[in-house]
Amino acid sequence: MREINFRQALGEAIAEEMERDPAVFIIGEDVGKMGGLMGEIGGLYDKYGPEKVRDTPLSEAAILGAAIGTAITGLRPIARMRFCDFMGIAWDEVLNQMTKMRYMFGGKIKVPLTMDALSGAGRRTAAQHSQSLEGMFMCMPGLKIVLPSNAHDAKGLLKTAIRDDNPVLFLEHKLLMWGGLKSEVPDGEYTIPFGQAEIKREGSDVTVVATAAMVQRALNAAEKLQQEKGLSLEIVDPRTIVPFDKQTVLNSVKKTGRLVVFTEECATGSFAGQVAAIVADEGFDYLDAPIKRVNAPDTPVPYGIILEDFWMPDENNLIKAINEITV
Amino acid sequence: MREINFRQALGEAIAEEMERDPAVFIIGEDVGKMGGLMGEIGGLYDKYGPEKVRDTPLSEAAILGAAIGTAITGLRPIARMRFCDFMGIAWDEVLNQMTKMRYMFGGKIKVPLTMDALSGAGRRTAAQHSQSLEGMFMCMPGLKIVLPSNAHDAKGLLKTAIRDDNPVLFLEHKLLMWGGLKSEVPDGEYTIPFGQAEIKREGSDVTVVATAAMVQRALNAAEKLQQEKGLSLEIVDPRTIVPFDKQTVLNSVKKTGRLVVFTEECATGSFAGQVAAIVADEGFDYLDAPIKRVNAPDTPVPYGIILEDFWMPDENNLIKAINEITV
Amino acid sequence: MTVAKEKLLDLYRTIVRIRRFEERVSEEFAAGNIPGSVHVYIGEEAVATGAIAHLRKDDYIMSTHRGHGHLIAKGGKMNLMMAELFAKKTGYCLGKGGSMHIADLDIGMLGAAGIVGSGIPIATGAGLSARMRGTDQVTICFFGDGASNIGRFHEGINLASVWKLPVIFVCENNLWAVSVPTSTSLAIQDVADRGVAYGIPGVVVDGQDVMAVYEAVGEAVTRARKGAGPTLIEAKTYRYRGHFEGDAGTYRPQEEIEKWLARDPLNIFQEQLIKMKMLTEKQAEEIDKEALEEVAKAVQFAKESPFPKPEETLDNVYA
Amino acid sequence: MTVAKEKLLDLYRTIVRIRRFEERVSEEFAAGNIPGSVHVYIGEEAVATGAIAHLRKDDYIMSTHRGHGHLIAKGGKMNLMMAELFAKKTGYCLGKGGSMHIADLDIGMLGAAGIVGSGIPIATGAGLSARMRGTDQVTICFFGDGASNIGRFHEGINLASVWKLPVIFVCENNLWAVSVPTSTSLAIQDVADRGVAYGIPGVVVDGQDVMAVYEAVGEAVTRARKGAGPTLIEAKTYRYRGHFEGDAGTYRPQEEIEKWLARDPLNIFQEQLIKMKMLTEKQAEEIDKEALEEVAKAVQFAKESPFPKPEETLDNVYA
Ligand SMILES: Cc1ncc(C[n+]2csc(CCOP(=O)(O)OP(=O)(O)O)c2C)c(N)n1
Ligand SMILES: Cc1ncc(C[n+]2csc(CCOP(=O)(O)OP(=O)(O)O)c2C)c(N)n1
Ligand SMILES: [Mg+2]
Ligand SMILES: [Mg+2]
Repeated sequence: MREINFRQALGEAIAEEMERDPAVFIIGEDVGKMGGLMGEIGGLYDKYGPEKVRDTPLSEAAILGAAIGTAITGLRPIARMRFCDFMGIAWDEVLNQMTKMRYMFGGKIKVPLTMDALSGAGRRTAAQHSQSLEGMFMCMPGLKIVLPSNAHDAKGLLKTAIRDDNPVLFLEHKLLMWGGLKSEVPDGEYTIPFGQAEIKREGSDVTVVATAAMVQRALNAAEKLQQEKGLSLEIVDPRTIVPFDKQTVLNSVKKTGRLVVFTEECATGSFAGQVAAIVADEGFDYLDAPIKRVNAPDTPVPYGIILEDFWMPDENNLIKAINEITV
Repeated sequence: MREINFRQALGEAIAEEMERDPAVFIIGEDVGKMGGLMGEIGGLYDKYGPEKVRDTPLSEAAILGAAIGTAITGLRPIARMRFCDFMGIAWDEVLNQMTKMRYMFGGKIKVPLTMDALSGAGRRTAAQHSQSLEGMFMCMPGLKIVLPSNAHDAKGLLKTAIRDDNPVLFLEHKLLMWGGLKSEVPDGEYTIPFGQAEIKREGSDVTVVATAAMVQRALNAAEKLQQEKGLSLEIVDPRTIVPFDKQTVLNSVKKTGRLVVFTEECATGSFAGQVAAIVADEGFDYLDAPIKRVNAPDTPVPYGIILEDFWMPDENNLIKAINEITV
Repeated sequence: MTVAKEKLLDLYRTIVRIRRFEERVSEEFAAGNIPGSVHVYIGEEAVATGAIAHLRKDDYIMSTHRGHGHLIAKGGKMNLMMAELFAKKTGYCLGKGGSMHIADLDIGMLGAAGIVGSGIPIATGAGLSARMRGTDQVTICFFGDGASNIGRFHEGINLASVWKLPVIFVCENNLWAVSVPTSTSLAIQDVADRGVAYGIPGVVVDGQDVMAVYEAVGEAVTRARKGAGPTLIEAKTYRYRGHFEGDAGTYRPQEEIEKWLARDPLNIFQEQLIKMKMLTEKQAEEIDKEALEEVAKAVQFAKESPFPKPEETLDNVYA
Repeated sequence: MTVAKEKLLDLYRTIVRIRRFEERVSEEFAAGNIPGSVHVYIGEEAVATGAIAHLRKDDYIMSTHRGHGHLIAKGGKMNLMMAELFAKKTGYCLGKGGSMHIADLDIGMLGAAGIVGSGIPIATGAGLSARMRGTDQVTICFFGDGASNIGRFHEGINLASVWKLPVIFVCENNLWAVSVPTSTSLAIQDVADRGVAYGIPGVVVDGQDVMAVYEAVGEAVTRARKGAGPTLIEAKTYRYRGHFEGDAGTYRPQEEIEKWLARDPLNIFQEQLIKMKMLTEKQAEEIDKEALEEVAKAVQFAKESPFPKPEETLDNVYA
């Protein structure tokens, strides 16, 4: 099968959906001639022109507000927000508008709007360009949140996002966007449904729920622990955190009796905490050990290699946590 | 001892702190002649005039941005944000500015800034004026969050907030602000330190962690269960959720073996989930039963009495959860 | 400007209907039949009436927290509105939205707004949508003087302007944002002057005069429909009651209130029409009676309608 | 306007120092010594140089993501800057902030800004603070043409205007916000015209000409210091390099780049001073040499400085 990287996956998904459905268009900063910060949607401007690939003034509230206005009147915008950190500028559009309109208006409206944004640390871009905000976005009923961990999933999930009739936030981890790692993808069209976790590695001793860039790190740790200790990790990747496929996680914990949630977020207010809380209730009887969360510390993301590497959760942090519950 | 209600507590705390420290001032909409939405700071405008009780144009980003600018240059603003829902307009000021400046600038700056805002449902004001957003604010390291449950605590905690050298969000639940319930308070000055939970009722069978308006409902349920079933609930009120006094909760769970977290938030992304996650890790060995969370459903807050009452967690929801883990 | 008699009577009917609806809302609120908070439009009716008169059913409007008048003028149904205010299942939003959150997509009403100013960029998006779908629909976006100070005013109008979108931004300047007067929240006399910042026309109009509003918005609609871009119109008006029902509004000077009461938009329009011999006193009475009946029926409908079932709370989050 | 020779030489030293610092930053970035992303100020140096020349040490400036020049002009230390860029413990922010987040409260530099436009309302607050503390400090707030389209531009300047605060808003219009030209992001020629929306003066100035900037900002500073309120100044300028180091900037037309290269602010100022006989070529060479030495020392300092310890990640969240 052919192989593509994360960036290509993104570009292909958007290109295919624009081809398929004339209602789909792109709005955001530097989406035109520049083709996105890394040229990831290069070519679309040449193909569709400035009417459908719309470079905007620097005004995130206007971008999302306008996207909402088009979504409720028959179009399907893809609003490219660049760094998810910038969405603070347009928070009300997400918090109080797109996610609440359908409910407030008694279900008589739909808001088919996809937002994509870079997320996560690892590029040394410090506190205002490195956050993982999924835990914060998760607090808004009405929003679906996609957090892919590889190119294959990214493509299939982004296509599903664009076809969804609800607001969807698609987060692209920087290490995946800049990293060259490739996945096999089918030549033809495929989509991946929301709310279906994937078991990235089967195992029997400990369940590790991991997201985005942490999935690869979890796989690395699993390999290491298998070889060094004969310990068998099961790695579960939720892929969408809203909706969240809790059943796959519960089934896994039922089998392993142990859970570590491994995400790149500040510990407080994290998706990881949410997973732990669910299992501490609905999976309590399966548990043989405390539920561990391996996250970043409750600090802004620091600049520089040394501090940021310390800040980011990694294989060692994960292994340490696993050791604590498997001795 | 004399008794005051929540609104008076708020007014007294601000008045006393303005009297004590000339650097303290008020900025926000309708803080002047109107004295706040409910006249809760009435009198201060007459006393201090428009220089220190500053009515602003309708522009929340400017209010918080300006407050930050004064805070880093020697003043101690109290920014009155009215409904916490409106803070989406000024989210970046909270998310990326006030809470990150000290860290980004290597500790060489301080941001002594208090924000207060109404929170919670119960006033039939629908989706955009009724949210409990503490779970969302909790995701920002650098912010302290106060969530008082009665007038006595409110006064002491607000004074501590104003004296704190960090950004503090002080949330006023509407049912407390509009409710007439009074607390005994000392005549003289008192403050309440952050990060100290208070056990509002001692008990031995089940620990209930409750916040804000849910504390009174928990106390009601405790009374009922005591009388009807001889069940003894211990009600723990964290009072500040950042910093969070986890030790008091863990100690309580150690005693009772059972935990229910009872807060008025959408279940997903809640402070309640965070508490559950902490106990599922650090208090795992104390637990005799699944950790229950009693929260609102994952929907926007609906309008009207019937739907909103269904949406808000209440004594019955709590009792039901307790029954599930005490049969 | 000459306007056909039937059109003028339509406008008159609209202004009367808004006034009577709002008066009744105020009463029903006081009687405890409407929960939550309600902002009535009394005193400002000429703006919605004159502006929306130019729109087709498929054109859009974006409303505010003070939105009943806009909806009525656009063709909204009073019974569904009143039922919504009463939190009944038969209301526009199944009783889930209330006064600040009514929308009616079927007639192009894109929603009221509990967050001040939130509608401005969304209206820009509606304009963009019309352009991209190749229709000649226009959008009128209403907002207050208070909203003209919020960031989204700037972002939303700038975007509409650089893309020359068919949106008319109508600022209802009633001199107050709750207790804060425009004299302390803007350093300029006219919000309309802000059009300069976006290279679009800024027009000041007497918001108590239906005909004046009609004329000014007419030009802007023509401009928008032919693709020449947005206009910023400022209607100088006044709210006759407190900011919300229950607000005594004591922060406002009595002389100011009286001055504006003397320029009641309903009286002004009635006098104009009578003078123009387009309306007789008898006709006026009939129109008033019809409006009162329509309102009474709406209240009856609301009262007799069932409440939603508690579990309906859980519906309608996702499509 | 006559300016003392020593002052002119100071300004010349400043513009040279900024240029040489930025050139070196660009090299060090290319060499892999500076992580993250860096936006250099080459081509725009006349703006910071001419504007900040009016400020006292206790006056404030608010900077941007393209902030090195502002900091140097305000008296920032190159070695602490370079160490910060190198992510060293000896840097301005202990290596925690990097290029986009340097502040130096001791000299009134309130911070760079990773979020475009975030500094505008904060600068308004600094102005408010000066007023409330009874000082005559002024604040200069820098931002780009891109930032002039963001909501906080509107909110922040409006507030400064209604309160007549001592803040000078300096828009560095370099014609581009990354790949988006002002011609598609504003429907007006001059950002300065936006002053109309706030009832404050709006002034356009040649941002390649130190003396022109000096003169325009001088008036605004005088106005601010005497309590007459804010001014909006637009300096027309150009960035000579890509948006960030590593951006080839291919979206910009070559003729445009060449046109602006021909108006290099450093050359222009040098020629002016030589013509005015305030500077000799020899002096110019010396100043250049000194600047290069200062930069070299800063790099050496940065290179020799220790990195922070990993655990220091956990410090400095709360006071
Ligand atoms: C963003 C935001 N800030 C504050 C409020 C509270 N609020 C509701 S209406 C209002 C005043 C609005 O003034 P204006 O825009 O002039 O409209 P008017 O009420 O005068 O019609 C305020 C401050 C809000 N709903 N949203
Ligand atoms: C709120 C926000 N949106 C987008 C960005 C990404 N970004 C960084 S700089 C920039 C362009 C800024 O343009 P301008 O204000 O003109 O400053 P210049 O870079 O030209 O000096 C953009 C879009 C950001 N940092 N913050
Ligand atoms: Mg108003
Ligand atoms: Mg620029």
